[in-house]
Amino acid sequence: MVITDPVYFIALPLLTAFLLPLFGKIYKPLIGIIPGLVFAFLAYISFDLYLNLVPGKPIIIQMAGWAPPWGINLVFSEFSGLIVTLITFLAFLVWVYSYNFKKVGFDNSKKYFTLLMLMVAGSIGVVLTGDIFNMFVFLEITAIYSYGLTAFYKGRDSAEAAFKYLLLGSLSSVFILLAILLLYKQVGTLNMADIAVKAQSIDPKMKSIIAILFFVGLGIEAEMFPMNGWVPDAYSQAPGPVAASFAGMLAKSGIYALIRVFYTVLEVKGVFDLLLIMGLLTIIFAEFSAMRQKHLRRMLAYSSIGQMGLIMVAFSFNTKAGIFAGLFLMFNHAIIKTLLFLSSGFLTYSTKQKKIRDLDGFGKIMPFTSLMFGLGAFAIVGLPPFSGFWGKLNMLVATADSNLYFVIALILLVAVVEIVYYFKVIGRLYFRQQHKDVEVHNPTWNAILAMSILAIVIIGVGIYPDLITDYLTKATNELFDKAGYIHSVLPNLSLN
Amino acid sequence: MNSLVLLILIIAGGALLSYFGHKINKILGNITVFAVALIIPIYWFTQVDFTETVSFTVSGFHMELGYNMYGKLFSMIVMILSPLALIYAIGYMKDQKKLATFYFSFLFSILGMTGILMSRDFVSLFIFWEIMTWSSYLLVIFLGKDVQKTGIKYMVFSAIGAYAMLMAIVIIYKNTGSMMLSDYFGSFAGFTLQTKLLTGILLLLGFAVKSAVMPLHVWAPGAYSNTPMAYTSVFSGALSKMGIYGLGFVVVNLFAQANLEIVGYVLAWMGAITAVLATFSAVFQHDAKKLLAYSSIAQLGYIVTGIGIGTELSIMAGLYLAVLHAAFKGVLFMVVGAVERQAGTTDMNVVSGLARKMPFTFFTALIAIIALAGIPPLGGFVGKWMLYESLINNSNFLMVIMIFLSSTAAFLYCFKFLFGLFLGQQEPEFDHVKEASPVMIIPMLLLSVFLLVTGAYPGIVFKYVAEGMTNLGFHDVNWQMSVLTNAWGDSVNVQHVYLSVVVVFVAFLIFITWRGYKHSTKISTKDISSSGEMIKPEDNMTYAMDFYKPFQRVLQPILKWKINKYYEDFGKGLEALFDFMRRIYTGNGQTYAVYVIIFLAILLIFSKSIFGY
Amino acid sequence: MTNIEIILTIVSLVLLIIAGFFAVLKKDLIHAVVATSVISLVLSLMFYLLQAPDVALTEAAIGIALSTIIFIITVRNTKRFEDK
Amino acid sequence: MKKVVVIGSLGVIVYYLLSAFVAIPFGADIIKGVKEFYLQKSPDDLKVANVVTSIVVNFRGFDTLGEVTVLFLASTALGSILYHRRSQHSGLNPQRTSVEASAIVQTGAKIIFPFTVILGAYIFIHGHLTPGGGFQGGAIIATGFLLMLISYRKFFIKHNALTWIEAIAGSTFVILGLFGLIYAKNHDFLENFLPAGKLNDLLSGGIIGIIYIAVGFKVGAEITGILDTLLTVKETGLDPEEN
Amino acid sequence: MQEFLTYSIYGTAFFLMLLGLYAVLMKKNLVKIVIGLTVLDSGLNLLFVAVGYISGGTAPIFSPAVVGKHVIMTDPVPQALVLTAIVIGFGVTAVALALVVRLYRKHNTTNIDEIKNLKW
Repeated sequence: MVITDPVYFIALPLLTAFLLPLFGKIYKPLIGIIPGLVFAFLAYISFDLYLNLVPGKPIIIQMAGWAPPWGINLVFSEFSGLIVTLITFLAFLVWVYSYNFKKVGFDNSKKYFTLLMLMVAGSIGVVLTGDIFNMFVFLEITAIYSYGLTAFYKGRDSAEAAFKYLLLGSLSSVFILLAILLLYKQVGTLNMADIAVKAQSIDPKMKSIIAILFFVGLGIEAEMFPMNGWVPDAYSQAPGPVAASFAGMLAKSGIYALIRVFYTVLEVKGVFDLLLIMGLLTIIFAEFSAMRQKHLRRMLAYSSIGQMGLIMVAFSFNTKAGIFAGLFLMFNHAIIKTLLFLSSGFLTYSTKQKKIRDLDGFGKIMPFTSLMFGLGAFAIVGLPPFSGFWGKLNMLVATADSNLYFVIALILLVAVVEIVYYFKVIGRLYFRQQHKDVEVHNPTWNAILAMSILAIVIIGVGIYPDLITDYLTKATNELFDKAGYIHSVLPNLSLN
Repeated sequence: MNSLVLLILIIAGGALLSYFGHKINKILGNITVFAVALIIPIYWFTQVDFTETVSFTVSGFHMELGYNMYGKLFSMIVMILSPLALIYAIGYMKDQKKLATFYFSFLFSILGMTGILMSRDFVSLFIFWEIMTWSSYLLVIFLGKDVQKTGIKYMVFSAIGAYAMLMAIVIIYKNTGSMMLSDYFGSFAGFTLQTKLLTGILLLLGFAVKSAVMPLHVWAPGAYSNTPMAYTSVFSGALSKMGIYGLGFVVVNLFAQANLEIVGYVLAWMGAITAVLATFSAVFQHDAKKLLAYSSIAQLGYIVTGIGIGTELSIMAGLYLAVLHAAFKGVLFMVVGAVERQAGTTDMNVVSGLARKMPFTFFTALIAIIALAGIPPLGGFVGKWMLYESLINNSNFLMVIMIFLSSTAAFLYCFKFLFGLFLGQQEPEFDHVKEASPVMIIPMLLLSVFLLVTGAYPGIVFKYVAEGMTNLGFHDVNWQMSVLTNAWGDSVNVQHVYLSVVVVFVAFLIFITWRGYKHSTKISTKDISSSGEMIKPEDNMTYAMDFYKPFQRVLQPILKWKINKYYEDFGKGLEALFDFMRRIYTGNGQTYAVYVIIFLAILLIFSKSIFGY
Repeated sequence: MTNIEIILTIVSLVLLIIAGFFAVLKKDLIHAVVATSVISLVLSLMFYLLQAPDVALTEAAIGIALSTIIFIITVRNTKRFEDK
Repeated sequence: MKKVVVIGSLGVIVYYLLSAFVAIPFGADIIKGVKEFYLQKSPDDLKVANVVTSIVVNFRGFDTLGEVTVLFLASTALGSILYHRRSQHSGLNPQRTSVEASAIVQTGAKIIFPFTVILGAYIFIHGHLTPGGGFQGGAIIATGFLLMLISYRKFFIKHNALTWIEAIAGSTFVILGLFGLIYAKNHDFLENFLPAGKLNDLLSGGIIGIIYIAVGFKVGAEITGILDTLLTVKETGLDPEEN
Repeated sequence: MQEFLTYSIYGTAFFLMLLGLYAVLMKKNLVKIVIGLTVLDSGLNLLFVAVGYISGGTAPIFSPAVVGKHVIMTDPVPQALVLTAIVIGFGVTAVALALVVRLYRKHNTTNIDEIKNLKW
């Protein structure tokens, strides 16, 4: 257990981040290499741990020698392990992609990789932790990471985007803190499993207020409808790989927190109906706004919000089919959106305005990147034989299972809108005359490698989805089995 | 290995090989395409075992592939027409760029169609349907004409259709717990009326989009005419038949057997209206491509009517017409393609008199037009006759009148098409036009021969149609008793009659044409005398100019009513709505914060009703 | 709580409210920053009264000194007065 | 309009939340939970007098690791936000203030500075005994440096030294935690593996004191770094990339 | 008395939060918005500590004077949480102010209404 311990997921990136400046002083290229080694190692141990996980027996790590209700614990279960594996995998790919993304100078790449390490530690921490306040701390880490890296580029409006996110992020943390305080006042503990046990006795009115505070606070992180104004700005202003990490990792940890709180910690009647409504509104507003975007990145960002809304809807059914579909969508969204953002990074690199109409005829001058973008677009709108299709199909089956036919109609209607705006871009990329005087920035070998791996995953899962369905089913069972979670975290509950 | 899986793999592999072949070198690519075009039909006709099935479970959904006779009938259309079109494309697309994408998409759409016809469950049906859709979309926008308008329109309508289908599939899955088509058909009778109608009509909607039934047809004219003609022949000939295939089993297997023939009647009516309106639209087109596109819609209208009526005769007529339509529309689009390639335009106001320059093309066009118009010796006539008879048998006299009107009016555009492109005065600027290359001519000739043969021996087609109809619940269809035979009694060998009529007719036609040319005097179209009016050089006096002007004036009120415009207005309205909706993202960070606060306040106020404590 | 503590608490609360008003409403940003500093100071006292010396010390170090100084640096780098 | 909506919403929120909070009256001891355990175990097992410290560093030490990370992240993010290429300013030293502070201030700062640093060090060394600890001590040390930074134009902090302190202090925290995996009884991260000592002794609490010292150094270095970055911004003028 | 203290202390904490939120939502000046955030945090911190207080309790430190005696102690957990919250708040404030400086340099204004290049 010493070599593969879930604590490494957080300890190692932190240690590396602290020591990275020193490595830079010893030998500059180490700044690029060391994070890659760490990410590769993390990806390795996450796969190793996840594949060897015994069903029903999550790995529980206690901190500082105190058993769960008193100490902080990490839970590497089928569900959290799945997300962690996804995050480490994507983090490694983002590193591969950005190994020499832009010659920004030594000082900046040091900061970039330091922040990336910290973000990976933060988002994994959110997913793994079994303690509600600890979760808040890690959410805050991911948030500050986003503020810092959104404002990474000087020439753009990046500071504006970061400030907007900061404003909403601060409100989010205030509400989460209030909720934690109220919860602590009611149950006297901060451990999620312990809260889940004791929360049954909370006065329902109090519980509903706590739920609302969590809903709003975590909703901001999970890009829920009236609170997602920061998303398009941040996604469009951040550097390409950072936007990819937002979509692939940060949004995942946000939605994970939301799900964990409402599935495991707080059982509140009615919150899922609310989630359904807000999810639908999120989808509608986001996709309709995406339809009219002229900037590629903003379009992708709105589309990303729409996907998050879809995930919320899937989880709002509170059925196994729904969770399964939601997990499938999360997987798809993480992989495909990462590919889209990574490829769009190179597509918009040479255009000044970053507008869609600047991309006319790029299919010819940047064939590989355009192909990757096209593939991602095909996959995200749910065309077979790409992985997006299976997520959508499972999602719809789950919806029908809950007898929500109007939701099916709505989702499909929005899917048509999605098709329109993605296919407009594809039409421009491939079937238009290119503008004159276009600079070409063909991707570097490492970017090609990263994008190809993602593309292979998309096609592989699309042709044979059973590659992942088994794991998703296990994760579904884990999330749905609240008693099992409590029991595995607090094995001697009766003594308590 | 299972022959069905192997077939799919061969087509997919062919697609990849052609893609990479064309990436490497044009000649190598063309050779690959040619080889693939030969291998696929040969494999299908000789090696595929139509009784074989293969099933697998993916992501919890049971999927099964296997032919039935109905699918085999349509598969035959695909397998005959698409390889010919592929070979034609080698010649037609010679000078184009991005051929790798072209052939890749082409073969993938063949893959999609093949898959649809062998799917026994909804998931694989939908997967192949979508593969077909996106590959054909890539071809619709391939030439880069009207990418944003036509392409998006096609994709939107396809998506609406496909998603209607998906919704039906999901509801079916919920009600039966199975994705198999047979389970759906089996348990259909047990559904509530609501579920019956919901699933059935959504499925119909999905299929109706592809077969361009009236209110859903607006994508078709643009898509058919903007696609490279080599593909349009498959597009109109085979791909639209996928819609017919689906309509067939939904209407006949489901609604007719659940005493809901009314749905079929509505569909038949829609088909008839489509036929009439599309025919009239076709008459007034001056672009040959557009003319053929509308004509395709009209023909599909007949077929839909035939299927919708749902009697043995009408379905037989519909399926027979479907097969023939594939052949003659395939030829006609290839003809237009050849003209476009050789003369540079297909505008009938510009080009004319190409018959002498492109004799083979003209010949094939002539055959196809005869078949299309339903002039006796060739097959179109038989199909239409059966359609009339089935309608009359059902006492749908109004519908008969409409179909009759439409097929009479079809003569007008057939005439215009032939004259506009091939007959009449040849302009001096088309002197350089040469006959198309043999690679293009041979597929056209082969298809024309097919038309001639089926004209003489309609039984060749009827045999398979009757076989296919067993899967629609019509067993032991007496296909020998086709209408004409019946009238003349069994003692006459009809085939000989047909054959002699054909020979006489063709000989006469050739004679007339030859004579007509011999005795005519040549004057230029620009050689016009006028009474004092100045004639400007741009005044065009081509034969086809204002061909049916008086008619057009009469029909103006009907034609003015363009459904397309309503869709476009609707689309614009939606865009305006979206623009309005996205105004909530004002760009001011403070406003976003205000949203959060207001949202929180609303939740708190309604906490009681939301959380129900 | 003893009576003196209660009185001190109430005085602190009143001071907090006044300082809060100053911090939010003052147009001169330096004044507003000083008012936040006062809030931290009084808060630190409150924490001490509420038997939380650790928090009081933290608030004193970070709230009174460091926060204030970074605010002042920012105000010097931008504009001193709020626009009308 | 906006004002009315905002104030109305705020009123609603405050009403509901306040009504939730006053449900349990101020000062009432009705929360039963983990705190009893902490109050008992801290002096008995960990031998740490200050329960807050034992919570911060041991029971919830993972939080503190996150917290240190947040500060580190903030200082790095600040660096990336306000980063400007040094090459453009090489040659002339960036200056913080245009005017020197008066001699009185300078002398005062010079005298107070060592005392501030010593006070800070005292606070974090005695973190487990008396109120205060790594954060407070680190912040106080940073205050001392702040004093020097604003009184002397030419007082420059060696970035190299800051980097080293940050790196070593931060990694000490993590490595001590990782040692717990090997040497401690339960093989847990951040678990104490040193002898606990006697309550209220300076050398008690095992690794808690050491971690708090590391935290103190790290926090001090990071806050000093933040202040230095913010102060150096002044006078470098508009970045050419900005517009 | 207890009721009075309950309302006054919680009320004051909430009033500070309200003032902070008001500044965040209504004030146009960027620095003022950040000031609002710190005031908001101050109110929250006060609330945390107030919730942890227990009447008659001493600070949770087992100094030699209280060892061995039975004493009531205030709840140490919210205090530990507040420590974290204060430090995080400081970090966020620093980042926010750095962003304000950047925004001022780019737009030459600190009015948030004039900084909306990114919209819709």
